[in-house]
Amino acid sequence: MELVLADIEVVYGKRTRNHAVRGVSLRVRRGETLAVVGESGSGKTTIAKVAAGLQKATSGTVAWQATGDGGVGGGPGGSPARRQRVHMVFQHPVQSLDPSWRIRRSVKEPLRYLGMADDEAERLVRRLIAEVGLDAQILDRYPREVSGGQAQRVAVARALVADPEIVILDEPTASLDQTVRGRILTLLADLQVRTGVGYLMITHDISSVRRLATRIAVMYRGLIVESGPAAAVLEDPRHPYTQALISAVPVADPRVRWDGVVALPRHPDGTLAVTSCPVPGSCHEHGPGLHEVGPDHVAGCTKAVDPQKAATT
Amino acid sequence: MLRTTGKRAGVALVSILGVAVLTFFITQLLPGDPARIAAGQYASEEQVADVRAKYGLDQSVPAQFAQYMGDFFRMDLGTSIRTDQPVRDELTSRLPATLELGLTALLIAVLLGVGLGVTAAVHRYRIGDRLVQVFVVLASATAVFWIALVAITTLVNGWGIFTSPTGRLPRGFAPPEHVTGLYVVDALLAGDPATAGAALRTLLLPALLLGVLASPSIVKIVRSATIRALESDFARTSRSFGYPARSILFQDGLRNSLLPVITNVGLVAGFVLAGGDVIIEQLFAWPGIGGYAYSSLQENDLFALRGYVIAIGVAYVLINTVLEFVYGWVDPRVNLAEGS
Amino acid sequence: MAHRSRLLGAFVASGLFVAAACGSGPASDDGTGGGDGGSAAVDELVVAYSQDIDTLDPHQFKTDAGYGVVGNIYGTLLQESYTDGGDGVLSYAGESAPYLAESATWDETQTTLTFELKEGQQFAGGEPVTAEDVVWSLQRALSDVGYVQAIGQWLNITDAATDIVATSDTTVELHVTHYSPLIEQFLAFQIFAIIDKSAVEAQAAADDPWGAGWLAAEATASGPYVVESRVPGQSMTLAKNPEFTATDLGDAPERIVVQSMPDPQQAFLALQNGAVDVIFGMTPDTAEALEQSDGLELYDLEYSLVAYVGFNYQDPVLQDVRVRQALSYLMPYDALREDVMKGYAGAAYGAVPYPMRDSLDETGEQVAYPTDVERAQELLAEAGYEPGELSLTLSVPASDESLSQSAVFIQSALRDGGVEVEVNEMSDADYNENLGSMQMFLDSWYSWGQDSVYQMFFLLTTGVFTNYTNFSNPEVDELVRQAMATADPDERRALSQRAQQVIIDEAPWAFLFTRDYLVGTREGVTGVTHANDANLRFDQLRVTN
Amino acid sequence: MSLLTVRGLSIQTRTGVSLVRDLSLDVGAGEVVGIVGESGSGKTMTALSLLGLLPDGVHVSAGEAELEGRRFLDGPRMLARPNATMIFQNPTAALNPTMRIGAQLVRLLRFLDRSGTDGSAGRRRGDVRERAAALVSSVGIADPAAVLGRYPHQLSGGMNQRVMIAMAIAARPSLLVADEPTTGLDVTVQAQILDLIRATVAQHGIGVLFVSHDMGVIAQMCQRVAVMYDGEVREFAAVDDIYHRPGDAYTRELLASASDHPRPEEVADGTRAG
Amino acid sequence: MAVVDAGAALRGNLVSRLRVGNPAAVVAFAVLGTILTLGIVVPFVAGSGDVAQEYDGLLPPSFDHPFGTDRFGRDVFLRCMAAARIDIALGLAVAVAVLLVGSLIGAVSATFGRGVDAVVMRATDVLLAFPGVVLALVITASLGKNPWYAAIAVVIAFIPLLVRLARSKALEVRSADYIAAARLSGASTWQIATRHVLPNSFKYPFVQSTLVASWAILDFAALSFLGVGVQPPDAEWGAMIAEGVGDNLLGSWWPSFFPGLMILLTAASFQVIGDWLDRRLR
Repeated sequence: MELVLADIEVVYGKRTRNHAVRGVSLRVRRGETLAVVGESGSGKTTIAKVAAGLQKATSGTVAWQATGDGGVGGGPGGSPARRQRVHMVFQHPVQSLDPSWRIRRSVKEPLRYLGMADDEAERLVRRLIAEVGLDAQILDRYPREVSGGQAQRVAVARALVADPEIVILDEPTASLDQTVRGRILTLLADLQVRTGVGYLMITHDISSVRRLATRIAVMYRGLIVESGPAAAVLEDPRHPYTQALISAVPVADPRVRWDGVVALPRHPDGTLAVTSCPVPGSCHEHGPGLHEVGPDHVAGCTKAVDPQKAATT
Repeated sequence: MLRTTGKRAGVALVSILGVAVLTFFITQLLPGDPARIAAGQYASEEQVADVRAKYGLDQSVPAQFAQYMGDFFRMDLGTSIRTDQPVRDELTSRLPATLELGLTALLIAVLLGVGLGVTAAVHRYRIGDRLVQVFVVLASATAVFWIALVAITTLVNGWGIFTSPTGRLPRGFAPPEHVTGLYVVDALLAGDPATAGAALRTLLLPALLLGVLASPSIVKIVRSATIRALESDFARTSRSFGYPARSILFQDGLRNSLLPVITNVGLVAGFVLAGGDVIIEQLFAWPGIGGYAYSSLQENDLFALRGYVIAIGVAYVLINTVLEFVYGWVDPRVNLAEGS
Repeated sequence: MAHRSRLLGAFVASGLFVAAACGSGPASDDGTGGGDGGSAAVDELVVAYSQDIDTLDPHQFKTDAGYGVVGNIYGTLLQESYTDGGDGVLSYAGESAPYLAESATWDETQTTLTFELKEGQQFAGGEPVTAEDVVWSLQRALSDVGYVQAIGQWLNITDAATDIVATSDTTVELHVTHYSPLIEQFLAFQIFAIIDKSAVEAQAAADDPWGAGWLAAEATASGPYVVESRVPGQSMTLAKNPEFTATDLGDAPERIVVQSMPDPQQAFLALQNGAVDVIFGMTPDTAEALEQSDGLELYDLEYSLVAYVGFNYQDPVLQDVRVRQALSYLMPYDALREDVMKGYAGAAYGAVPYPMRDSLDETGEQVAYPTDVERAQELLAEAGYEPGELSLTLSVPASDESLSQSAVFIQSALRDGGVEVEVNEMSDADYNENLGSMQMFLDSWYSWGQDSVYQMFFLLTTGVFTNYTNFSNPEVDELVRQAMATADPDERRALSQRAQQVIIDEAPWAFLFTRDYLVGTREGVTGVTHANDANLRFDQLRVTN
Repeated sequence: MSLLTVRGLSIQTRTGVSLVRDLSLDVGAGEVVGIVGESGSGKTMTALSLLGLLPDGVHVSAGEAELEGRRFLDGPRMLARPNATMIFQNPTAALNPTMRIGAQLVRLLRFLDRSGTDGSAGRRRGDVRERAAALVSSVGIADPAAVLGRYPHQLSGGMNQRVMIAMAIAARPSLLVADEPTTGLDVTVQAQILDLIRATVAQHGIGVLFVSHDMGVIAQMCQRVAVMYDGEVREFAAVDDIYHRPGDAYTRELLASASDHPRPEEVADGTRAG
Repeated sequence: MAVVDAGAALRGNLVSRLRVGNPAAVVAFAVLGTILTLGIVVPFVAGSGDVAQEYDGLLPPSFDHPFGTDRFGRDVFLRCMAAARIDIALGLAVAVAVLLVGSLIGAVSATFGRGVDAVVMRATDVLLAFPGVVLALVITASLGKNPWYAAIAVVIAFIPLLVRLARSKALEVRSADYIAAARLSGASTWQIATRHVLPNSFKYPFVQSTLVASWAILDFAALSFLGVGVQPPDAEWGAMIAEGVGDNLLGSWWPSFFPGLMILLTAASFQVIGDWLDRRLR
C-alpha cells in the first residue's frame, strides 16, 4: 500500500489566508522512509497532520493506493490484525502518552479499539515492548515515571503494535539527547527492516535524515522545492535552498573546514525574504514548477538543471 | 487593530444585550404583583388596574419584553414603583456615592495587592511570603458584613478612630458644590480642605474594608506573575549584566506582573462596586446604589431592581471591555497585528 | 435592612385615622403649645428616621419617615392643638385650630363648612395660597391619585368635583351630607395638605393629570419648612419657609436635617456621639440603652399601638374558637412585654386597648387570656388536638425587630404548649401583599385619633379590606354601624364596649401588647409632640441649654 | 596566562544533590573553549555559576575561579563591571517582552555609563540611541531603526540572538559565556549566528566559553573542549584530539551517535534515563 | 515483600505527605474536621440551642456558655454548631453541584465546539457580567426566600466560572499529542472525551470546586445575612450575625462575633485545602 498526498493546500485563517502548504504532492510506500525536511514555518508539520488525518486539507486529496505488494505480511504477531493504516510518533514523547494512564493501557489502546481479546493484546504488547528494547516492568508505570528515551520507545511500540502501513515520525528525536537520539534512530531503522513499515519522517535535522531516509523532500515556504533519493539530494543538492540547508549543517569533525555557508536574506521577523533565491531570474517569476534534475530527482528551480550555475553563490 | 477593536466592541454589545435579556427574565420571576405594590395597600382593584396599565404590566410577556427592550435602547430604565421617579435618575443621583466608595476601595485593593504581591515575590518561599499567604487566606475567607461589624464596634465605637457611619459626611459639614459628585474631590476643587478631610475620614473605613477584602486575588496574581518574571530568562539576562536589584524588580518584575492585574481589576471592581458594596452600604448608611438595590429588593420594586441589575451588568461589561483595550495597549504581545 | 423598623405596619394603618367625637367648632386661640425655653431659635437639629424619605407627595404613602416629613412641608386648613405638660411633651388637646385658614364655620344645618383663608399666605415659590389651590388640593386628595380616597367617605362628601367649592379668592365651602366631628379632625392632617395648583399643573402630563410624578420628588411648601437639599438615600435638609406666615416660627429650629438611619443601634450611637439630636421611633433595646446613658433623654409616649397575632378565619383549623382561645392562652405575654419590649409596652385588652378612648381596660394592665398552658391544652383537647398534633405557620415582617423577636418567643412558648410553629419572616412588600391570606400573622396597628369604633370598623367588620383575619360577626358589624351613626358619647361608648366584649370572646387575635412610642433626644430637646397622628412637628422642637 | 581559570568547582542543590563535581577548566584570551554534554550533565549550571546566575536553591559548594587574575565566586557579583557577559538559549525569552529592543539597549548603555569604568562616564543622554543603533548594526542587522522600535516577540529568534550578542559586546567583556546560543534556531540561522560569534570574538579578542550539546557545532567553533557527563568533566583537550583520539568511552559514544552511520551495538544496551 | 497493612501504609503516607508538604493543610483539615465533628455530635448530645429563654439573655462567654448566650437566651455555641452542619453541608453541596454541572457543560462545550460552544460562551459571558452576590440576590428574590433557593442561586452564580475553567482545560487537553495518538489508535470522539479528556481535565475544576465551597459558604452567609437565605430562628452563621448586629453595637459582641469566626475558620480551611490540592495535583 502507498499513501498518496496530491496537491495538498492548507490555508489558515479565513481572513488572513495564511498559506501553510501550497500544493504539495507526496507518496510514501511501505518499507521506505520519506523524509520531509524544512525549517520552521516551511509547512512540514502541517503535512504530517494532513497525512495522519488529524487535519483536513483546504484542498487536495489523501488516498491509499495498492502497490502490488499485497498489503499482507507478518505483523509483529504474524496476526491478520492489520486493520490500521497509519500511526504516528510525536516530537515530545512524554506528552504523547496520556499522563493518567499506565504505559500498558496506552500501548494496548490501538488493539482495544480493534476489538482484540485482552490476553492476545497483552501478548502483543509485551512482544512489542521487548522489540523496542524495554523491560516489561515499564508497562506498569506512568509516563511521568519514565525517561524521554524510554517514553519514545513506548511511543514507537504503540505506533507499531497494530501493525500499520505507515508511521509518521514528527521530529521523533528533536527533544532527545544526542546519544538517545542515535539509539532511537537505529531502533526505527531496525523495526522497519523487520516489519516493512513505511515512515514519513518530518524533521529539520539533516543528520537524522542521513541515518534513516530513503527519499527526501525539501520544503520551503509551503512548497516542495526539491525531492529525490536521499543520496542524490544530500550529495548533489540542486535547489539553492537545499544547498544552503545542507551547507549550514555543522560537520562533527574539526578537520572538515566549514565554510561556504549560503546566507539567506531574511526579514527581521525571521521569515526568508521573497527574493531569497540567489539566482537571478528566479522561479518566482516563472512559477514553482518542479524540474527533473536526475533519476527520480526533481528541483523547483529553473536554474537547478544546470548545477554549475546554481552552485555559484 | 481596527478589526480587533470592532470585534471587541461587538462582543461587548452582545454581552450587554444578553445582560438586558437575562435581567428581564430573572426579574420577571420576582414574586408579588408590582402593580398592587405600586398602587398601595389601600387601592381599589380599578386603581391597581390603572397602575398595571400605566407600567404596561397588563400586556403579554412578549409585548412587555418588546417595550422593555425599546426602553433599554432609549436608556430608559422605567419608573420606580416605590418613589415614582425615573430609575435612571435615581441611580445617577446615587452613583457618585458608590463610585467614590468603590473607586477608593479599588485603589486600596490595587495598591495593597501589588504591594503585598511584590513583597511576597521578593521574599518568595521565605517568612515574608508566608505571612502574605496567611493574609491572603484570611482576607479571602472573611465575611465582609462580619468584619465590618467588628470594625465598627472596635474602630468606631470603641476607639473612635473613624467617624460614625452615618453617610458621607459627619455632622456639621455641608456637601461641597457638585462637580464630580465625589465629595473629597469636589471639596478640594472648592478649596475646602476641612470638608475634604472629613469626607475622606468618613470614606476611609468602608473603603478600607472593601479594599482589603478585595485585595487577595490581586496579591495572588501579582505574586505569581512577579515570581515568574523574576525567575524568567529575561530577568536572568538583567542579572547577567549586573543591573541593580531595584531595576530588576521594577523593570523586569513589576512591569510584567502588572499586566495580569489589569484583567483581574475587572473582577475586583465587580466585588467592590456591587457584591460587597450592597452590604457595606447597608452597614455604613452609605447613600449609594447598593443600598438602593437592597431597598428595592425589600419592596419588590421591580423596575428599580431591574434598573440596578442592568446598570451593574452593563457597567461590568464596559469595565471589562475597557480593560481589554488597556491590556492590548499595554501588552505589546497581545497586539499581533503590528508584527507583520 | 433599609426598612428595619416595622413601624411601617403600624403606619400603613395610620393612613386611616379617626378623630374623637368631641371637638365642636374651631378651636379657641391661635394656639400651639409652644416650647418653654424661650431661647433663640436653634440653628440646626438632626432628626433620625429609620427609613428613607421616598416620596414627598402627601397623597402617596410609602414610609412613615416620608409621611412625617411631608406634614412639616405642607400646611393644612386646620391643625391639632397641643397642651404643654411641662415635661417636654406637647400633648394633643383634643381639638383642631385654624392653620392656613383664618376661620372655619359650620352653617346652621351643619351641612356646609366655610373656610376663610388667612391673608398674605404664600407658597414657597411666591404664589399666593388661593381658594382655588385649596379646592384643587382637596379634590386631588380625594381623587384616585393615592390612598386617601379610601378615607374620603368619612368626610361625608358625595362628589369632590361639586361639593368642594371656592366662592371667592379666599373662601372655600365644603358641602357634606351630614355633620361629623371627624371632618375637622381629618382636615388637620397632611393628607389634606394644601398644594400649589399652578406649580403642579405646569409639570403634569396627559397620563398624569395630578402631577404625581413631579410631586413625588418636589414640593412647593405651604407649611413651616421647605426642602433645602437632599442626598437620596441619606438625608434631607429642611429650612424654615420664609413665606410661611400662618403661625409665628420665631423660635422654631432654623434647619432640620432628616437623616435616614436604617439601623436603630447605629442611630443610637450617633445620638450618643452627637451626630444626631433626635431619634424618631426607637427600638426597645436602644431605648433601654439610652436610659442608661448620660446626657440623653427618652420620651416614652403611650399610644394604643396594638401588637397582635391574627388568626385567619379562612383557615379550617383556626375557625375553631377553642383553638384560637387556646393559642391565646399560650402566648408569653410577660416575656413579650419585658424581654422583647423591655417594659416599653402595656397590656392589650382586646382589640381596643388602653389608652384608646372607650377601652374596656382603663389602666392598661388587663389581659384577656393570661398565659395558662393547662387551660390551653384542655381547650386543644376539646377541639381534638393532642400535644404535638397541631402545627401552624406564623408570618412576620422581618423589618420590625420587635415583632420578629416576638415570633421567636411565641414559637418557643407554643412549642411548650404542644403546638409547632414555623416562623416565616417576610419582606415588607411580601408581607403587605399577603396580608389577609396568611394563616397566623404578627402585626401591629395604630389608628390615628385612637377611636375605638374606627379601629373596630377597619380591622374587624365584615368585608373591610383591612380586616386581615377575615373575621365576620353580625353582632359586631351591627354594633359598630350603630356606633358610627351615634353622636352621643355615652351611647357610643356602650355600643363600642359591647362590640369589644364580643371580639374578646371570639378571640380573632391574640392581643399581645401595646407599644409605646419612643423618641430619643439629646438632653434639652423639648417640644416632642404626643400627636394624634404620632408625628413630630419640627417647628415645635426646642433646645434649652 | 589564561583569562579564566576554574578550579575544583562543585555545585549542589539545597537538599545536597550534587550537580557539578570538582570541575576545572581554563579559557585563554581570544580562545573558544567548549563544554559539551547531554541534558543534566551540569554544563549549563557551570556556565550560570560563573556569572552568579544559579537559580534559587542551587549554590556553589566548593571551588574557585579567577577572571583576569581576580578571584570570584558564586553569589553577588564581585567584579566592578560586567567583564564577563552571557548569551543564552532561547534568545526571545531572554529579552524583556514588555520593552522595545531600543529601550533594552538604552537601559544597558545607561547602566554601563553609570557604572562608568569603561571610560564612557558622563556621556550625554542624546547619543545613547545612536550608540544603540550602532551596536545593532555592528551585529549585522541591516535596518537598526526598525529593529530598535520592535518588541522581542516581533523579531525572529536569530534576530533576537543578534541583539543579545550586541548587548553582550556593549559591556566590553573579556569573557563571553554562550549557553547553547543556537539551540532551537533553524540550521541556516544557526550558521549565521555561529559566524557572527566567531567574527565578534576575533574582532574583540575576547575569550568564549561555549556550551553546547551539538558535536557538530562544537567541532566547528572551539579550539578546546571539555566533555561533561553526570556533573563531571570526562575529558578536557584540544578539539582535534577529542574528535579523533577520544580518550573516554563516553566521548566515543557521543561521537558515534553524532555520526551519520549507526553502529550495531547501540541497540543492545538499552536506554538510559534521558 | 511482606504483606503490609495497605490502609495503614496509605494513612502513613498521607500523613507524612501532609506533614512534609504543607503544615497549613494539616491545620486546615484539623479545623474543618473539628468543626464538622462538633457540628454533627453536639446537637445530638446537647441539643441545637433553638429553645428561646433556655438561659438568661446575653450572658457573656463563660465556662457554661463558651460563646455566651444571645438575646433570646439561647446558647450561641450550640447554635454555631447546629449551623455548622447546614453551612458546611451547603458549601459542599454547592461545590459538588457546581463541579458536576460546570464540568459537564464545559466539557460538552469544548467537545462539540462551534455553535454549542459559542452559545455557552456568550451565556457565561452574560452571567459573569453580574457579580456573584448580586446574581444570587436577584435569583433568590425571584424564586423566594428559602435556603434551598439561595443554594441554587449560589450554584448558578458559580457555574459560569467552572464552565470556563472546565472548557479551557478540556480544550487544552484536546490539543495534546496523546489525544492525537488516541485518535490515530482508532478512538471515537466519545471515547476520547470520556477516556482521555475528562480524566485529564477534571482535576482543575475539582481543585477549583474546593475554593467554590469556601466562596459558597461566604456567599450563602451573606444571603442569609441580607435576609434571603436561611430564615431566623433557624441557626445559620450569616443569619446569626444578622440577629446579633444590634446587640453587638450595644456592647454584646459575642452573639455575632463567634458565627463570623466560624465562617472565617471554615472558609479559610477550604481555601488552604484548595491551595494544597492545587499544588498536589498539578
